[in-house]
Amino acid sequence: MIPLSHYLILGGIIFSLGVFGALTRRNAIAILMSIELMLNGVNLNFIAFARYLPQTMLQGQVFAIFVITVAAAEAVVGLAIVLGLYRNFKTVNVDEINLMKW
Amino acid sequence: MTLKLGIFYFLAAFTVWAAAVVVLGKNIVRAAVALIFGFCGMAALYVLLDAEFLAAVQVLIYVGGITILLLFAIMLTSRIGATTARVVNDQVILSAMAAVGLLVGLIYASTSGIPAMSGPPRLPETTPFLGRALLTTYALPFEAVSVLLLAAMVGAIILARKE
Amino acid sequence: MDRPIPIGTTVVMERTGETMEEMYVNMGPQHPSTHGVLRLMLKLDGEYIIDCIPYIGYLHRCHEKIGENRNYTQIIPYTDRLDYLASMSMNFGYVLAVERLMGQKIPERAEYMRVILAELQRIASHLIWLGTFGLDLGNFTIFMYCFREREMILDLFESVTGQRLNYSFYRIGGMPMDFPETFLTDCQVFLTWFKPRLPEYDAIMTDNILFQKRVQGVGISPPQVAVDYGLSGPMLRACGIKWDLRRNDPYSIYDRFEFDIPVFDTCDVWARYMVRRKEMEESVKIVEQALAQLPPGEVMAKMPKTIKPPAGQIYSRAESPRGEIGFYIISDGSPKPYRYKVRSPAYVNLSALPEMLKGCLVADCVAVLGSVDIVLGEVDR
Amino acid sequence: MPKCLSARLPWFEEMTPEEILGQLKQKIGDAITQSEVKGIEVRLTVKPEQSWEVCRLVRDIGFEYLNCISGADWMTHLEVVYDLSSLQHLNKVHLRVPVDRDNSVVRTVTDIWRGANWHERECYDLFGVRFDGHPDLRRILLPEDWVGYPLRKDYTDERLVPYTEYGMEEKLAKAEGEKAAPKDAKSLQPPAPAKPATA
Amino acid sequence: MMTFASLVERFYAAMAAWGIPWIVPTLIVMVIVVSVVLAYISVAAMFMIWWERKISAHIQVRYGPMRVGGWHGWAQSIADGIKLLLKEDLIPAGADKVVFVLAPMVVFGATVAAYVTIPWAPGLIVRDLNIGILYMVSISSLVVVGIIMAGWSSNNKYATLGALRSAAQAVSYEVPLVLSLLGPVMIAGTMSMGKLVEAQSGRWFGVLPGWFVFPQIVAFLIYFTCALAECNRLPFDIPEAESELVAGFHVEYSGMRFAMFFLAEYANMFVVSAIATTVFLGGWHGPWIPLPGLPREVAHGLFGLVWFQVKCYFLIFVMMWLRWTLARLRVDQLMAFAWKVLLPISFANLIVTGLVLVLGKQALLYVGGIAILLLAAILLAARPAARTVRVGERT
Repeated sequence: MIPLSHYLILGGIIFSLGVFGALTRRNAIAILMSIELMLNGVNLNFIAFARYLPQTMLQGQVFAIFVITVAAAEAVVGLAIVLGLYRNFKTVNVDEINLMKW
Repeated sequence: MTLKLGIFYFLAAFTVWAAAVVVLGKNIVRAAVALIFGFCGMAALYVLLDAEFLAAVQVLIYVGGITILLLFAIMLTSRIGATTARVVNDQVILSAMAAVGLLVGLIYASTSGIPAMSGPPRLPETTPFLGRALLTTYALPFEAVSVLLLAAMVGAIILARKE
Repeated sequence: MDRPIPIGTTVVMERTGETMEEMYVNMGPQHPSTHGVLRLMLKLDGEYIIDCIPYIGYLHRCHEKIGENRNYTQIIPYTDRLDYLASMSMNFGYVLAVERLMGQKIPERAEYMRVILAELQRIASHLIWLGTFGLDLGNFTIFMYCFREREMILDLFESVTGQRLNYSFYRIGGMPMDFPETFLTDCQVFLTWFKPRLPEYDAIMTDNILFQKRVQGVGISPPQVAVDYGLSGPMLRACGIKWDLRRNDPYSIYDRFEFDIPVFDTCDVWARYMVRRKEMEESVKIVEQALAQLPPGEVMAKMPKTIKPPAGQIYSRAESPRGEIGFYIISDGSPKPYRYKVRSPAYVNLSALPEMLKGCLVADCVAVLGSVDIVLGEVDR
Repeated sequence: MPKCLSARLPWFEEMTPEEILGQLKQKIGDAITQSEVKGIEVRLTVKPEQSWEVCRLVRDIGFEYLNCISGADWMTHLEVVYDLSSLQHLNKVHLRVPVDRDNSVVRTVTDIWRGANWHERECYDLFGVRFDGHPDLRRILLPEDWVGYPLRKDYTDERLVPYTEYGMEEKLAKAEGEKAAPKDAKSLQPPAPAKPATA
Repeated sequence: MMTFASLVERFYAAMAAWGIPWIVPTLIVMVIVVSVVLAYISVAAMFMIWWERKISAHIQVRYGPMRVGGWHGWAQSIADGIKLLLKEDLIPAGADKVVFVLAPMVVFGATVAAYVTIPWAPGLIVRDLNIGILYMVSISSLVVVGIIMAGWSSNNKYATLGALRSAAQAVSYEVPLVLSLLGPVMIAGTMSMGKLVEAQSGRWFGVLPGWFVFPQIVAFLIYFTCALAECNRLPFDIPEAESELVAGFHVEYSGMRFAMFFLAEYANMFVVSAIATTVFLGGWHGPWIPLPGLPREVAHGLFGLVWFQVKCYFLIFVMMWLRWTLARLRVDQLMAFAWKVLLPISFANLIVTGLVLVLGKQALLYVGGIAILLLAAILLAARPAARTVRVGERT
């Protein structure tokens, strides 16, 4: 059987890659992608727990569904903001967007 | 049992490689394509964990919805065909250290104190159970999420609309 | 107007800093729906057209310079190549201009022959237009139906003139030969076959809700704009202005037939479609009446060996399927015209295209261009 | 659908070409050098300076439909010819504006009839008549880098093979008993026209 | 008809008896199954291409392919296939090579992956997943991602516009498609294709065959419209509208890659009509008689197979028939139609089905009230679309 810890390690790796991406990427859309990765890492852990801890009555999977919906909503609003940024600053490069008012 | 482990390692490697391309990829479109393959790898992992409903939902919503939205945004914002010279900003070393530190903490937490349990041989069909759970025990979060989605839709339309 | 930037691949776009908000797309010169070598430079905002600059001249053959070096009879084959989809009407307009200049009377039978052939040519030209218009909007079947009918007309023309596209059959002073015996019966057969086909076209195109949604309210040209640009033919009759040279400035023997002029007043692609669609029925009526009243007699008036019209100038106009075809001829008594100018309807109708395209989508641009019904041979001369 | 624009003058329908000519002469008589009525057509020759005013007046009088603007080369001078008509009646106006060959400039009429835009561009393209005030005066039929104005009578181009009518010229000359000047080698000079009829 | 499944068990037992580890037989079965499915797809696609040309020819009063291969040019599409194989396979300069090469594979792979849960005959199904219908819908949304990758990577303005349009069209039509499929799933109570078909075996009021199309006629129509948009068939074939965008996203493809796109389109058409047949038209149900030589189950299986193909190819015929008679919709009309008309109606259908299932008889008065309310809402929503906003109104 695949021990639970393998899944948790994999979830951790993907989560930390997402954190690294979110902190270092210059393109706003790439940051959104990294955030999606972080949420996916978390999802993996939830589903692993639901599979290995039968007493939790699949709460992990229910929570994973909620994470997916929230991720979708967050991606939509994030992209709308990026479009607004782009229309005013003509760039999506996060470093160049440092004015509070455009 | 080694077959399942073999499949797991292959899928894990594939997903981590895709995530790495997303994070470090030069061309933003290549990053989006890698993201798609990353999500498909995750869906395969969910099937390994007997969560096939979630695998299908993951493919349908993440790949069929969010990635198309991302590609849409990329086409609308970047000059077509432009590849950004510098991908990472100057605080790369600091954030790399923070990420590695986080990773070490997570690995320690996930290996120590968890007995090598194996859990039931095979979960029964999860979809009906999920459906019943969502509408009975988790009815309140279910309604809250629907309100959240509505708010997100309205907000996005207002933000993205051209004045 | 800043100098239009030559564009092609997206690499150029990168240099010029174009984004999806403001992009130049080049439709033509070889593009499936520009009906010939016309290049439309479209300035797009996403899917909406901000501005359109037509570039013509790819098919310019200095028709007028050649005209000045040919005598009057040698020009007839050149007029065929103007609007090659309706060459009978071009010959008719030119020959009419020269006869008016000379004040030449032609025999009755020749007049009737001219009207019959011109109206059959109008039906054939509208059939091609309907086929390619349907093709532009995605309906492939109508193209096949229209070409089936057009083949029958071309066979008729082949039996009369021996040619299928460029006939150069009209002569100054009448017609060179009479109809073959079989022509009258064949023509009758065609008319009886063609009349029930028109409701069939309606079933596929006119009553098709998808087609209606694509054409209604698109490519608006209000009457003031139409008159100001000097549009003519179906473009004018689609704006509620009842102006058809066959009725309002009657030439040849058109005043002997009764037929009505279809007029629609919604000024959009739908109105132009319906005008041409109804005109086919009218042309059938004219041909039937002309066949019935066809008088016997010879077909060619007595003409001098070399035609030398008296010195003078004339601007004569006739009704071609695309609009008012005008010939401005200055003659100085020599067998060659001193100055020979062709006023082509498609040239003028095309100049109003940018006006109609403002605010349309790329898909509308194709529909509007189809409804303007241009033929590049006539536009570029 | 409302009658067309020119319905401004109610009494207009019954006007005969002579009355129209009278109207024009009375309003702007000095600009008209020659005038004549031929059937339903009023023919005018107008001084280039006042050509715009005359066009303006002709338009107001009721000719709102511009059929065509064409150029003509009379060897001594160029000429811009306006053909106007109306959608209400059958009267026509044939306006000729002589322009000298070298700096041929005429004021544009695109602000009166927008349809004149492409006609004027073609006239510029083939005759070299510049229309000042034209929004976008570029060559329309010929490529941008074309040199010279082809429809002028004195346009020479090495690629232009002079058209010699096969045997027609000699036959004609013999038929009229050598009245015409003996033709030397088919030089490029165009045959001098008999007498350009400007009546 | 358990013969197919029992066959596989007997094969496993024999292998195990010889002491071969269980991994080998599963691999062999997997290889056989995949090759059978791929063979079926290519043969079916070839047939459909030829069939479409014959149908369009018949509609347009002409003959269609007649020469290649004798009777009615049956080998025409094979000849086309070979021609495409021999054609040069060029990658445009400046194209994003990796994504350019990957795109046709993603499109074809996704389409083939959807064949896993198609119930060909009673018991004859590659893998009866218990999320069958949801799996097929989500896999076919991968096709759209492939199209965007193709359009984007070929460095050509027309292809990019085509890719943008297909993305917008896919997002608009996936929602009503999934909702319209929920109706029958609610009635059957399961998402697995095999069980869905079994649930349609009874009779409605004794006379009508128990298919779901009768109670769910509205859902069927919505599904069929969305299916047309899903596989980019006219009147929704905007991504590769010849007259405007030359050839849409696959303008830069040639040779084998173009053949992949072409086959994927027809294979996708079959997938979509297979889902419709399974969910609405009662899969392999149909009158059958026991054949003399064979046991009852085998005969039932064969008839089931035939009935399934008949229904699928009838739906494909309707798709082809529509292609050659209707005109093409504009992008904004298409969007408005999806969001303002199809979506509200599919929601209404969902609510009504739920009420009828739960309340049974008293549902009628509830349904009546809600129907009136919804009709008012739809009529309000589907008011004739206001004229597209003009940039600077003219006189």
